[in-house]
Amino acid sequence: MLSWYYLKGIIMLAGIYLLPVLGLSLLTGFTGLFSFGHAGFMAIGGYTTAFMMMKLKVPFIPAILIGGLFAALFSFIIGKLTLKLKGDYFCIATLGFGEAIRLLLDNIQYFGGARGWPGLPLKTTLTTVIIIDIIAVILLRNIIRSRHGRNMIAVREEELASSIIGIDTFKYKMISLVISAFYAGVGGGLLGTYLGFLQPKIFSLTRSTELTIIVIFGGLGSLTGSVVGTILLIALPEILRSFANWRLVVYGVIVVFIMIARPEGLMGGKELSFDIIRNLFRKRVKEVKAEGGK
Amino acid sequence: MLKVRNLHVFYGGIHALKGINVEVKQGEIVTIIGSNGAGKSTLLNTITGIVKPKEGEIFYKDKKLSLIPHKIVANGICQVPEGRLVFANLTVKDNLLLGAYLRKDKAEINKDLQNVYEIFPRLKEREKQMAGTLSGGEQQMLAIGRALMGRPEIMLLDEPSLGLAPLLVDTIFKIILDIKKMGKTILLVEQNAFKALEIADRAYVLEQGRITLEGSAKDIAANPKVQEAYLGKRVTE
Amino acid sequence: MNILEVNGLTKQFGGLTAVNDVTFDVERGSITGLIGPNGAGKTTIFNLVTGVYKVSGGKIVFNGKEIQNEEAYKIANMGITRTFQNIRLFKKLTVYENILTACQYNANYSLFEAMIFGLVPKRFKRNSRFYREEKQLKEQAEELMEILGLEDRKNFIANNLPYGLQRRLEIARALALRPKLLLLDEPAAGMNPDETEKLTELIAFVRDKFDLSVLLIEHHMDLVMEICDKIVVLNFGCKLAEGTPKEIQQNPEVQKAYLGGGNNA
Amino acid sequence: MTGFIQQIINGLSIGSVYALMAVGYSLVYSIMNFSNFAHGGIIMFGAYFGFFFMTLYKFPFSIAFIASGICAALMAILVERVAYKPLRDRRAPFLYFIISAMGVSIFLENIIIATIGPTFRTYPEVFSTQPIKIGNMAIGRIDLTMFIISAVFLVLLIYLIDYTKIGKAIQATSFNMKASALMGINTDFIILLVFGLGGFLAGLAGVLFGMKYTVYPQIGNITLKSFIAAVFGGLGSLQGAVIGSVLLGIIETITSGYISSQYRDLIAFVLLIFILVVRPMGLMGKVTEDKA
Amino acid sequence: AKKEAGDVVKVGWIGPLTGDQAVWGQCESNAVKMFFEELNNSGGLLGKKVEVVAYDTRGDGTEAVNAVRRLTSQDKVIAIIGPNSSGQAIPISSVLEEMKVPDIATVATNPKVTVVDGKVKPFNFRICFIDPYQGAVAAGYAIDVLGFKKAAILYDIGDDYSQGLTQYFEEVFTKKGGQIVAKEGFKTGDVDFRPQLTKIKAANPDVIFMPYYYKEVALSAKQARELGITATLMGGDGWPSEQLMTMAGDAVEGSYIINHLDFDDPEVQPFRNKYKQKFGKDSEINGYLATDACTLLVEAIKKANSFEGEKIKEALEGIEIKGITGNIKIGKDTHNPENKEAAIIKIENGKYKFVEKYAVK
Ligand SMILES: Nc1ncnc2c1ncn2[C@@H]1O[C@H](COP(=O)(O)OP(=O)(O)OP(=O)(O)O)[C@@H](O)[C@H]1O
Ligand SMILES: Nc1ncnc2c1ncn2[C@@H]1O[C@H](COP(=O)(O)OP(=O)(O)OP(=O)(O)O)[C@@H](O)[C@H]1O
Ligand SMILES: [Mg+2]
Ligand SMILES: [Mg+2]
Repeated sequence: MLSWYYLKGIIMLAGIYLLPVLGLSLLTGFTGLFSFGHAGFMAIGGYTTAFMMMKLKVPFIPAILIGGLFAALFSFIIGKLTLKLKGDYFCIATLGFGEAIRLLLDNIQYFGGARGWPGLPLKTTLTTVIIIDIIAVILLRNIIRSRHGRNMIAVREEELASSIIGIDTFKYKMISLVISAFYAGVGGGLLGTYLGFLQPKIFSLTRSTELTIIVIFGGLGSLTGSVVGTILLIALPEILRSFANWRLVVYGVIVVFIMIARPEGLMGGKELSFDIIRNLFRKRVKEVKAEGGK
Repeated sequence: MLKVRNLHVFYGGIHALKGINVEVKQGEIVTIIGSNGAGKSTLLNTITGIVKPKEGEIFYKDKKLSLIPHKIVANGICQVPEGRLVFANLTVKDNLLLGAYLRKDKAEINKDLQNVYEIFPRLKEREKQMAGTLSGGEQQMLAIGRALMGRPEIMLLDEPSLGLAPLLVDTIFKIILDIKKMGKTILLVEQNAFKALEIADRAYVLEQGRITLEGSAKDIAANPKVQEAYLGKRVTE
Repeated sequence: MNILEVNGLTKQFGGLTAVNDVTFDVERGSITGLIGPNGAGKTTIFNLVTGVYKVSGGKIVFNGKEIQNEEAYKIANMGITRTFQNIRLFKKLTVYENILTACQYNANYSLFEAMIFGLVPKRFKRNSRFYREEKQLKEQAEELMEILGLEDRKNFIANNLPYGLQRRLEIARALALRPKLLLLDEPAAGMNPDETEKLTELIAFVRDKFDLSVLLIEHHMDLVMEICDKIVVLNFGCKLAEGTPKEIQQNPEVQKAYLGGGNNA
Repeated sequence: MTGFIQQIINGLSIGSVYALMAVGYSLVYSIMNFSNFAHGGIIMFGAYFGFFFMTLYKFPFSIAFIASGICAALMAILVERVAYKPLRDRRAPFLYFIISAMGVSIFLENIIIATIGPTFRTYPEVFSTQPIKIGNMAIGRIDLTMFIISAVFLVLLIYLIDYTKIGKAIQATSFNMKASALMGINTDFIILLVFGLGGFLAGLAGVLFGMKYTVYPQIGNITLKSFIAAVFGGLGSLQGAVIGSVLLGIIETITSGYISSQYRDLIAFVLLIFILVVRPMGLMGKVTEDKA
Repeated sequence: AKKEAGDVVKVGWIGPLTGDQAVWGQCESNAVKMFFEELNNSGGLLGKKVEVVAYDTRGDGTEAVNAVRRLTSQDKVIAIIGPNSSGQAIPISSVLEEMKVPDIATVATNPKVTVVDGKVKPFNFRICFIDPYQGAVAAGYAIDVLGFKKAAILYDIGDDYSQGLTQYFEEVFTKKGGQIVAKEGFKTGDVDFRPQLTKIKAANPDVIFMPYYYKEVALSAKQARELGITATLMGGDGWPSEQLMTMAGDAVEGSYIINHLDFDDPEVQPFRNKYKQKFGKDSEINGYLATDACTLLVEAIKKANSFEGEKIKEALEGIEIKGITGNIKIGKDTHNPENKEAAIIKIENGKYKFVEKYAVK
């Protein structure tokens, strides 16, 4: 019924968006900083990747990594300036950054300006996306489960108390921001080589807010939530495709509904960890064995 | 005056109050003692409608009490909450005036304000300071002063002596007695059980959500179990 | 030998001088009490020592090193930590997570190591620093929970703990840093006499076990008088008196400003 | 020179557009402590209300104007009930409110597109489009109206919040609902009042925008600028919102006029970040040291 | 709808049904549906009925890719009409090539929609003229016919169409000896243009080129007049709409527009009336072009006598039809309509008045 080709497209897109979402999940969900500018980091990653591949003939994988690094570098500068800001102030500063990047790209004719940059090599495949996603999830999980991740969570929970137990709160906010920008940058690179085309319009404020919606929809402080949230919210508009004009009406209703019904998001800070799966599996195996033993 | 019947309160899965019966008569001081987490604050919060009970009823002057906080307050029930909860973004004076939010008699309000300043001169000094920057004890004074501004008929005090200097602790208990003399009724939750039992008429002992003892304050104070568990060795000596 | 020396410390908020030219010191291994009426400036001194506020004047010397105006986390890493008068736990984390987070001070593995060794089979990572230290941290956290009697609440969310246990948890979290100087801001607030008694024992025990010096703010006089080696009294931001518990109890000025005439609990 | 003065006039006029939105937004912010991203949606509805009142029902302007304000107020209240109250009851953190608000704003924009369609609509002429001319310079009549309305409401709101009992109750509620309820404040009513007031202002703004520009489903998007302006001025401060708005308006025009219109927003954003670095609480925001 | 492979074929349409371009998308989708409804009523196509599957893209490139993936693989459409912008039309080309389904874009005017690096994209076609052409026509007409020497440009920085027209207008106008005295930008979504216009006023141009859509045209034209600017205004195919007149009123009086057709041409009237009758409002320019795209597709299918994508594609190359927007011949190497003459329209007494057909020399 569902064609694989179509499904594959959605999976790839979800896989690509998973990267910025994961990054934002670290930043918002685990460190408690709210960003409306992650589409900007995606744009930097995307355009850098394109530049590397098209103009400098750098191969695909190094090019997207450089894209990520470039986004990280930008985030470092932005962070230096704005990480001391609180709550909504930081949020508006990131929003400003995202919009500024887009405006800049609109004006840079070397990259095609607002008319976009067509003809990028179509390098993103399902396999690359899935491999990169798995690596990304594992690395992030490792960070979160380490003292560094715990420090970020502490910063989210109570900044003053964190510094009193010796956590350099600024540094951990910075680490979190830089990693999340790196992820977003790589995501941008993959998006460019998936579409074969880049245009500043793609990285609009709406995109940034979509990313944030996904993170919170999935549940703050839950990687599993981010993964599930990405898949659902990328697929949702597709599922609603036949609603035509009513599509986004329904989308809006669903977002509000989830927030009201499950204000902690889908996963609400809980993880479906490997251990749980393993345990479930073991239990099954044991049960089977026990039954077999009878 | 105030009757609590078979009250059950849950926080999610936690059964905090397990069928409580408490009664407070007009003009008396009733104290509730119990260790940390016994459910004392929960009881007060339920009376003022901040927490909704799962089961049970509360009667005030023989009428069933509404569940909506501001209506309860309008009946003349006032709480000095745990953790003070002063309005950090408002000045000391504004905090006090908000205590009299439901009152309309301007002249009387002003009189009460001066009254509070008399009891706590510190507050007068800090009239214009933002309440959030007050020291802990100053905030406690403010919270009590704010409650007094409401001219309640019955006052629920949740650990009023918390964080106060010894000198002030004495003052507070004196004030409580003064309030009683004004014909008001008081339900007092205190960790300083020694002092509380000294001024109270009757007392309840709350343990893990259940009332385990009740009686006149004197009897309770004399109860060896209470002496050991709540009064520390000072009394047992 | 003094672990902390406070010299001419002053702090102003706008026109208000909350701490005015205060000088005192804390002897290594001692428990020093800091008492005074409400609003005398006790908490403000804690905030200055731990780097939460910038000082307006004066010096703070810790272990022979000037630390005034140093960043809070750096001061913490030098070995000073504290509890808060208005409890500030990581509210949504469990008891165990609260302590484990604070233990981070005792580990050195890098972010990179964490990324690499986080999810590899045990036999490969057994010798890694990440694995060793992480194991150690967990043991430390367990140990601290046990010492402070929190082990049966291991998986409780901090915010849902009763007040008294929240205070204990704050102490546990502070101890996780292996501090040299521990500042306790009204640790017995909200405890009944019996619990206060237990806390008194705990503080003494902890001092010996972890080889600490303690600076303590408290309004429970029985606690203060029982365990303090020395007491500093503040009034209106200035030092009013300093001495042994006996001396302080008998000081008429202190009685007038703070203790009151009656037999206080 | 006339060019420069004209640019300042342009800036003031754009600034008052921002201000009209920012005041309502800031009012809600000051009590709920979250950015109500549905504010733009309410403005848009206000514009449509006014349009239909005037064209379909032939209301005279003044009545249509007030009626739109009231309808928008009711809508804002409805939004509060449906999308925020359940969250409030569960004491959800502010992030969730923001997402809920975004959901609402997506819904509002698209329900218009889906039902009455995306076409642009033009108000019948009420104010003369002929600007008031002073020498070589032009001041639009609607601009002047907007400027006056935002100034009047600013004064009224500041009076309400700083000098009346209900205002204190609003401030108290914004800080701590539990404690406010214990003072006998009907917090639910206070919140409805604030949303109602915010909505009313949004409705008026909507009508004026509709007249000045046109009516279309995305007209609410300009609120983004007013959010930024409010941050400029210091969040939650009504004076700040207005000052920030006027400032942003002038910065924008001066940049367009004398530096580069292509990079206008870029420069405005850089300036925003610069101001925030120097004054992290915005221009009028209060800096309070964290009391430990 | 039941999928009877036997007697129904599907044609896809993509474009914005929501978002800020919904006005144009909804009009296109209406026109396409109306076209095929009529076709079905008059016997269908090669004996089969045509079903239109229309998907929303919000005007977003990524969504366009999803929609085209769904159309080509799941709905198995034989061809696609739309989208309305280059940002959507460019990224879908790889999918089209992979699935071998031809697409006729309606108003995607960037040259790179059909040709990149000198190579034509096999499955991308379009029915409209391209940016260089339109920009050049406008510049040529302004300088050669109207005799303007000093031009100002106000354009939407964030919009590809607007940037495209601006670039070519500027190029041609300066090459012909004219002078660009001011070039000001705004950002998509802006509603106030007075700062830019004040600056333009100071430069005192003969003509202001406004290459964007009519909503912004109405606003900027009105504001220009308020500021006392009297220069002639000129624009491209983003202008023509019945709405423009109601929105802008006197402000656009005397302006010149580069359009695809003459609205008063008798051959245009049947469509114009039918649309208005059916949907209760006037069609946007997109409706005319979408209808021509449909005609083009139908003719190609007839010519190929097949519903196979590759055959249709071959038939499209070089095909010649007579549409409502004029004679259209699709170039084999460009996939663009060739030698399509632009219609110069002047606004007089609140009406679009056809002046002449014009091509730059
Ligand atoms: N918001 C809450 N969510 C979950 N559990 C709660 C909540 N508030 C209180 N509890 C639990 O309910 C029980 C009773 O708490 P309560 O605050 O009423 O105790 P208390 O007697 O006032 O203690 P204390 O002397 O520490 O103030 C405790 O076990 C506490 O953990
Ligand atoms: N951030 C601040 N801004 C303005 N004033 C402040 C600030 N912090 C403290 N103060 C004032 O400084 C004085 C000292 O406060 P501090 O908190 O140190 O008192 P304290 O001795 O700890 O009292 P308590 O025993 O009641 O906790 C108080 O009068 C308080 O109002
Ligand atoms: Mg309590
Ligand atoms: Mg203190």
